[in-house]
Amino acid sequence: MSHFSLAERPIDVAGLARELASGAAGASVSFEGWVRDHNDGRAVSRLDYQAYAPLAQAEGERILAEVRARFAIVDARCAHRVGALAIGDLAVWVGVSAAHRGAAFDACRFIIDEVKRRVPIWKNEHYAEGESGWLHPDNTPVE
Amino acid sequence: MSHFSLAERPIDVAGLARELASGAAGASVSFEGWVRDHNDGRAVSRLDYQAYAPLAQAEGERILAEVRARFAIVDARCAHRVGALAIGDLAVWVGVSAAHRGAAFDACRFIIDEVKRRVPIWKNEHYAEGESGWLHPDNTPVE
Amino acid sequence: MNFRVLYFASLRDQAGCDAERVDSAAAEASVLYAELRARHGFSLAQDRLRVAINGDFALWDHPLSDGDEIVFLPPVSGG
Amino acid sequence: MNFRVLYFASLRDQAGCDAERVDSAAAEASVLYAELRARHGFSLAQDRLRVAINGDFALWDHPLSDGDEIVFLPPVSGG
Repeated sequence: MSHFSLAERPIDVAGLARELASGAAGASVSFEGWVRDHNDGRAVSRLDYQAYAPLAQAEGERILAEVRARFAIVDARCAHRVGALAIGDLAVWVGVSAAHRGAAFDACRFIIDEVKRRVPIWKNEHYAEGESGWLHPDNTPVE
Repeated sequence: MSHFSLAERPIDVAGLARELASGAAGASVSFEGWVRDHNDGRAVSRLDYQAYAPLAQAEGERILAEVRARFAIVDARCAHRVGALAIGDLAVWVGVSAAHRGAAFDACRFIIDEVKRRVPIWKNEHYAEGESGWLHPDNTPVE
Repeated sequence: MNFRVLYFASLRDQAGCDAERVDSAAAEASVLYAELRARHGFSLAQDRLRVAINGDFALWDHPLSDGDEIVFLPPVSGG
Repeated sequence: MNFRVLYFASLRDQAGCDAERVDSAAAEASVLYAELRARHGFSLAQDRLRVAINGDFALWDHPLSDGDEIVFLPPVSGG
């Protein structure tokens, strides 16, 4: 079963959450990353995500395998949109189920941190004043 | 607007999540606490939550006010079920929206930790072998 | 004085009721709990409990008034 | 040797294409990037990039083979 997915259409959060449900899991933590209407003081109108899909998929699966080995969790999923997104769209979703909440919080944060740091996906913001720019991991522009 | 709620019926997660959506929020973290099929090595068949409702409501709102003062978040909600629940039922839901993910994770964890520590709600587990017992905050039985 | 006392969790089971009216000369919640513990055989010692008076948390030596609603709160276990 | 090179993000904008076939004698990815940077005017220095060869991350001094698919990866910004 795939634990990480690149989505060209809206992420099926309900479907992913159902995959995580388990009688053994008492806790679930999820993270949603939405397209914000501003970044670094500039008004954002929309954005595009590009991905190097085969490596993004492989690296995403590696992160999800690492998290299952490192934390006492039941299961985890992550999905990341690619393509054109509008303000308020869901860009990335992470869900983790566990017997206890501490591991669920830690594992969820580990996944989103590692995905942002390692998975070859790039965000191109389009600004209200008409420009656009590729961003660094810390959301500052690439010069 | 109420930020904390006691729910006698299934928690309306979609409705609460909609209240958190905002163009200014780039991150949302949510916690779900489900009824597990076991605790402390015993098979659980179902459970009941009792609440001292007026104080639970007031203390829940105080926690939500504290979290908005302490963390750089946009908004937060928490709902807790009372009454009879079955295995797999959603017992508690916490959602936090923020501009950045660090504050969203920290605030969500603060809320569930404080709710479990401070809000006058009691869990009575019914075990598969027919007994039942009131639990401590650490899920060990009250002697 | 007359108090309304509410019970939850193991105190409710041991008292055999959700709530009762209590006539007592207890001037403080700690004295009232000692009286009710003796009457109902509550297993929880006072230092395991918190007390709420008229809907908010209170200190054990808070002076009681006629008509107060008093709740002895066992260790909570929500979530 | 002939390589297939894929471009993403600012490299794609500056190259003006998603991918191209490149004939080069470059024995390592670092040499190939220097050649392509000179040709396309890429603003990102090599130390800002990672490189992937045939679908997985690789070291810059990994020996190239004819037919390799090579991707220069700008700093990522998913999430």
